[in-house]
Amino acid sequence: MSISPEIVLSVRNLSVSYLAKRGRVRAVNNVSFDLRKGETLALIGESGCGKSTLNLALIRQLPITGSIDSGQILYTRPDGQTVDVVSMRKEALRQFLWADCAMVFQGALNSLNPVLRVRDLVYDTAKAHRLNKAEARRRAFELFQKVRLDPARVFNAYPHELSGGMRQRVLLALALLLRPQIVIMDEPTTAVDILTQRSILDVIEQLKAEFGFSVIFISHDLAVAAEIADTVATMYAGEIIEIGPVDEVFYRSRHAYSLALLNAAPRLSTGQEELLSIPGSPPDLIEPPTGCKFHPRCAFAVEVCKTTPPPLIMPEPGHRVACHETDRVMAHNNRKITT
Amino acid sequence: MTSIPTPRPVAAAPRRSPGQVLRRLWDSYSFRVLIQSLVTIWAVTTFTFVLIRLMPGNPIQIRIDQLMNRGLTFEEAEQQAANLFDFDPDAPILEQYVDYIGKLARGDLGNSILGGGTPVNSIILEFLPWTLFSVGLGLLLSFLLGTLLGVIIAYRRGGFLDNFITTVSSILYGIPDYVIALLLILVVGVQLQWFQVGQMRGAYNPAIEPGFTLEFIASIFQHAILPVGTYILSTTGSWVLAMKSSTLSTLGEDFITVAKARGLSETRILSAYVGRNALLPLVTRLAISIGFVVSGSVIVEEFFQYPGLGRRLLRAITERDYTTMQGIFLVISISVVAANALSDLLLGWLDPRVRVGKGRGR
Amino acid sequence: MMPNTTSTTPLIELRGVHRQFEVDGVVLPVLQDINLSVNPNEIICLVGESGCGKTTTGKIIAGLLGQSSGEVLVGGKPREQYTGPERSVLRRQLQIVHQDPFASLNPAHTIGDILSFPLKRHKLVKDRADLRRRIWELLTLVDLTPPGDIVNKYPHQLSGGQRQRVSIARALTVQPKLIVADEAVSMVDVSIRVSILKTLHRLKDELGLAIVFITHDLALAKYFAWEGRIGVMYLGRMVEIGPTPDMILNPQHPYTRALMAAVPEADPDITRRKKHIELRSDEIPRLSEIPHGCAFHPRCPQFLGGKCDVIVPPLLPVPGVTQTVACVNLTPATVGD
Amino acid sequence: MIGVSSVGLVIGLVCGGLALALGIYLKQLRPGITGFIVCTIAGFGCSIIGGLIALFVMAAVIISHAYVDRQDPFTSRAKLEEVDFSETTAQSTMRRLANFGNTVRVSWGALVRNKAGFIGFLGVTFFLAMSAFGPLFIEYEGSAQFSRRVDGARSLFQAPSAEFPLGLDWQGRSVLSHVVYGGRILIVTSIQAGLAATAVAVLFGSLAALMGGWVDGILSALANFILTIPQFPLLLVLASVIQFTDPIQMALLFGFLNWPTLMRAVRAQVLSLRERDYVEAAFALDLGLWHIISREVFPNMVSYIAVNLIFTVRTALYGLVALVVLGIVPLQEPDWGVMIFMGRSQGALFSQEAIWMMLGPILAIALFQLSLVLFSRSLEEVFNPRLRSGL
Repeated sequence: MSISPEIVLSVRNLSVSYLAKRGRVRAVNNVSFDLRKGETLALIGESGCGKSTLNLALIRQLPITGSIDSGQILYTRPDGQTVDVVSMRKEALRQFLWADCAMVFQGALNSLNPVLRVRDLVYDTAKAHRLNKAEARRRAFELFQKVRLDPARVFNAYPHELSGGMRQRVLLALALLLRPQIVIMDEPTTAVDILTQRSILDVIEQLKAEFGFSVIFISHDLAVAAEIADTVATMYAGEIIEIGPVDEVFYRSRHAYSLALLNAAPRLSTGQEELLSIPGSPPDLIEPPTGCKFHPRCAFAVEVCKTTPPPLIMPEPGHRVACHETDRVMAHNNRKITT
Repeated sequence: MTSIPTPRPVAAAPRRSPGQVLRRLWDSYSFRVLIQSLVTIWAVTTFTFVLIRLMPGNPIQIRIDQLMNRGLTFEEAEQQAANLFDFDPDAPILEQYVDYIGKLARGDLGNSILGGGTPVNSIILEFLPWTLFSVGLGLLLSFLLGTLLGVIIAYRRGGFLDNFITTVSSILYGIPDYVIALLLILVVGVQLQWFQVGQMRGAYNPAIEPGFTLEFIASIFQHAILPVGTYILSTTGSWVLAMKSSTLSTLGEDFITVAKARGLSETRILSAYVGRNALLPLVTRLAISIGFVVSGSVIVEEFFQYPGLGRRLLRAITERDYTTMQGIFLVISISVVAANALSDLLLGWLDPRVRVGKGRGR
Repeated sequence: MMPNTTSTTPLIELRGVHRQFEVDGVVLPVLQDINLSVNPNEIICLVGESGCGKTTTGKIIAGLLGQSSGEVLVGGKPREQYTGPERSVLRRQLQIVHQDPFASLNPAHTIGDILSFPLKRHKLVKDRADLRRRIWELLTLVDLTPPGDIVNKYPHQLSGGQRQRVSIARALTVQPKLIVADEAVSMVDVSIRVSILKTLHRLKDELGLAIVFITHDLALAKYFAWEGRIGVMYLGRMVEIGPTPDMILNPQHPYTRALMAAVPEADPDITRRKKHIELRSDEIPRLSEIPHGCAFHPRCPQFLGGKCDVIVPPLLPVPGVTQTVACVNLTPATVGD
Repeated sequence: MIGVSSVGLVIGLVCGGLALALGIYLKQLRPGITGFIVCTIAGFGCSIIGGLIALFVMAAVIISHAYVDRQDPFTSRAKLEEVDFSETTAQSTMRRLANFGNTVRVSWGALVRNKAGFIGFLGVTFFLAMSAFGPLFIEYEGSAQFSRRVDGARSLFQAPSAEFPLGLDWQGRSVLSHVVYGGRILIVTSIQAGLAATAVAVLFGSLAALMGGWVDGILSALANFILTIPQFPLLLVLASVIQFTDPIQMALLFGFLNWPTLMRAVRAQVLSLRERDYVEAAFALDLGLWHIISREVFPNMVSYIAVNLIFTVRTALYGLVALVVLGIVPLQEPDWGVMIFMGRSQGALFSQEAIWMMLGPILAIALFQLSLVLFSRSLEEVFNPRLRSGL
């Protein structure tokens, strides 16, 4: 399979499952997407939709009970060579991680080892990837400055001495230490305050412009996705049910679930608005509903939705959607581009 | 979400600030630990003092009766008994207390009632080293063995090794140490005949001249091996179980996943990320256990006829040698207080979060 | 019953309320000089970042915390003056719904039990049949239908959204006049959130409840309190309060403006065209080191040296707008002292 | 507290009969028969207390079996107007009993599922049953049996044989009889000690946490102080000074020495529970302090308290035996500790026949302690409310 040159990561038919007491949980099901150089892909969905599992699968850090059942994660090195992360051996994987694909987790306090100073975190990372100490220190100082931290103070601090926003920025700087091509961000702004979130979003934007890395941004917050994503993928019950350019998904969403999510999200500056809730609750991933997994909660569901899983179709170039009733959904979308 | 860590109403804890300097000093973690320990030691001292005085029957009277039973006249017995006691039981209690504290402050624990009035200090100096050696060695070895096994089975969770070691640890944890001691005697002493348990008394073979010779050291170890073995068998289980659960909870932390995602080498993750964090709670437990080393295990020392402080305490108790009893008891208590303080300081040193200055957000 | 409860007297009024906590020997002024009144059947949203004191305000309103100084008037009378059965009645009029759906219900009891405790304790039902009918009604009221599916379940058998509804039903057992909803929907999924808010709205209309809605999510506050008021808090003080549409569309205080500008919106076009306000500092000061003068001055883009860092601005009406604002640059009346 | 008597048998049969009758009345024959057996045994072994407790629990279980298909108006899917909510007191009581019985069944299921815990449970039950029913089968031999001396033997010791399964001691008495009778006072005293310590700990811990202020200060300081003094040496000193004669005094002493650990834990637990949202909601609903302690806080601490109760029982048993073995307290036969003490003083350790005199009590102590540990490990699951499902 050939991959067009600007694609850095191509996920093909990835399926991940967990072994639970009641049975096998199909947390990620047949997921495919491409990530281009410099692109920001936002994965949005509610809790339990599989977005965090997908994220852990991408860096092969699933817990013991989880496993990748099938699929490929094709990574294209800067030199053009393509490798499959799924079949990487231990040492190769260790080298791939952080140097090529780094990560910013949510809950920054728990992401930093409480007994080590920030400088030890930097040096550990450098040492694992054969970066010399002086260079690591120089880069760290430079990055701390870029993420608006006082390098001298932060470098020697313990994690608990930093505020939540500062820790999140330390992680961001640490992620860029080895100049990776891909940075996966898992809800990096969820636990922080509005103004801190603003400054982190701005910093991400600025760093992206400077270093040109690609971002996979995982969030349940549609607003943040709307702001920073180039491409948006909506996940439901372990599947990507719609993926496309941000304007396509927000203004011409063709999946009933994407539309329902948008209709449930309040916007600040639009004045009074009517919001619609989605009835029911997320499906059981051990025994998911037949047909389209969203049909029991869907306002557009027809008979075929209960029996047949919808195929993935591509109504526009770059916009793929798995829904039987795309046209009706499309007609109901009353969100217009405000220009 | 407002994050005010465990707020306490101001009214509940009124505190006057006597001065900026004192306040600053009080803020210092080590200083507070030190003061608290001193207060506790004072309380223990007073407690032992009161305990001895509360004992039924006048100890001098009991002693006089004993001496008279040996055929002495009352006057002789009274004279002899009074010489043995450093305190006059008929003096006002406060006076006695001041006298007692004063002597203690000079490091004088008084003289033993029995055995010709040997100073309690020298009794303690004679018996303490053997307890420190045997229990300390046992504690050290069981801690090392237990934490090592704990980490290993936490990493191989659910495997055969995990099930096996966890089961064995639970069993060892459940059985009292004296039962283990008896079983040891029965198995290696009586059945296998590896040791002449019946003939092994004391800490070394009296036929060997004490000195820094191979023979002497071998004898010491030969005599200590069964008590030490008992300590190891009876305490390793709890270290294994504690380390396993501590490691498991550390392994579930986000920073371990992040460390793996950063591509760190396994050894670095194991040492600085898993190991250090998992050991933190155990190190405090270890420090506290060190305090109990001094008291040794009375019963194990008694069973193996090992000349430790615990066994000496038992002798003092059965002989009603009150001053020795009081002295040993005090030393034991002080060592526990000291160990508690040590554990607090150690934790402050190992865990940067404890060192936190006041008023910092968490 | 409570005296003087006409529609003109506020249900509850905070006058110059201060509240401090002592943590490890350091006194933290969590709330300073809060003046706020809640009228019957009104919605007030308290918004602000973590540590701004909104939850503490909510707990003081609900009667779960006392004030360190200042006055809390309920029905026009200081709360401390209520005694005996009157006090109990008063207590029940003010209820709270918590944030965490997994911590707000006791795992040891069934939903039916949880609802029956207050009904039985305060003799709000005649007999057993009445009790059961009432529980059934309450569950229906919070849209947990059919009630028969819920009533004998334990909390762990329900979803997060269902538990929050049970929390609301529990608060309704004692027929409160005011409910403090402390981040009541921030831990449930987007899709469930709206329906819970709609239930709360309906309850407000049907039962004449007043709701104090505490949230950090401005868009949610706007949606929920469009016909009510929003109060913005910063480091223990109210910095601006006013009718929701004006607060959202025409914010006055520099902090409110910064917040409104900083919030991303679920609309790519709007959110990308928003003008952000650069603050002079990204760091929020600790509660133990609240800056002198206006607490916002180290970060405020409109900072005036010698004024903002000296004067603690009182909350005053601003000419020409409906809000009251605590900013010396907007309320000229304060200059001079 | 433990031990068979003819009155106990009558009580047991009456309770069992009631359970059986209930089972037949509700057409639940199998749980009825189970109830009959359990109640009879409990009544026989532990007299009125055991019988009534067993009857109550088994009645609830039998009712819960009968109640499975009963349509409660609560679970109806009909409309409000169509539902008849009236319920007689009898019906309501039955429903509550059924709920309790259901909880018992779920807990029993959890206990059975946990292998190690169930083994521990069986072990504990075995020792309790041995103490209670052993006297039915084995006669206690208190005085020396010189007639049993084997020709040519130097002592009365004997290795196990068909007649004496655990051998004979230095006076030619059956070791088995001493093992069977020797645990009774030990077990009862340790349980009393555990109950005493737990009661004090729960009381002080809750008081300290709920009242705060100086009450908290004094109680916590006291607990910390007692913890500072090494327990076993203190026990030795106190026991030698006070010279106990009555087992209940020993129980109280152990209670006094063992409450601090649990008290601190209870205090911490109550403090954290007090911060829980549902407790705060109960305050807002003005449900009263007693309701909050008994219905909101306590149910969530049961497993915790039970585990600690067992822990204290173990500590007390350890100390009781150790004191006897060291000869600190007066010896009173029959007692496992006395057997070990006599074994040591009679030199039983060093001869093949004599070892059996010690092996019996050693294994009894070890196995009983081990059973307690294993059993306590599973208690958390047994009391976990999350396993419950409403009726």
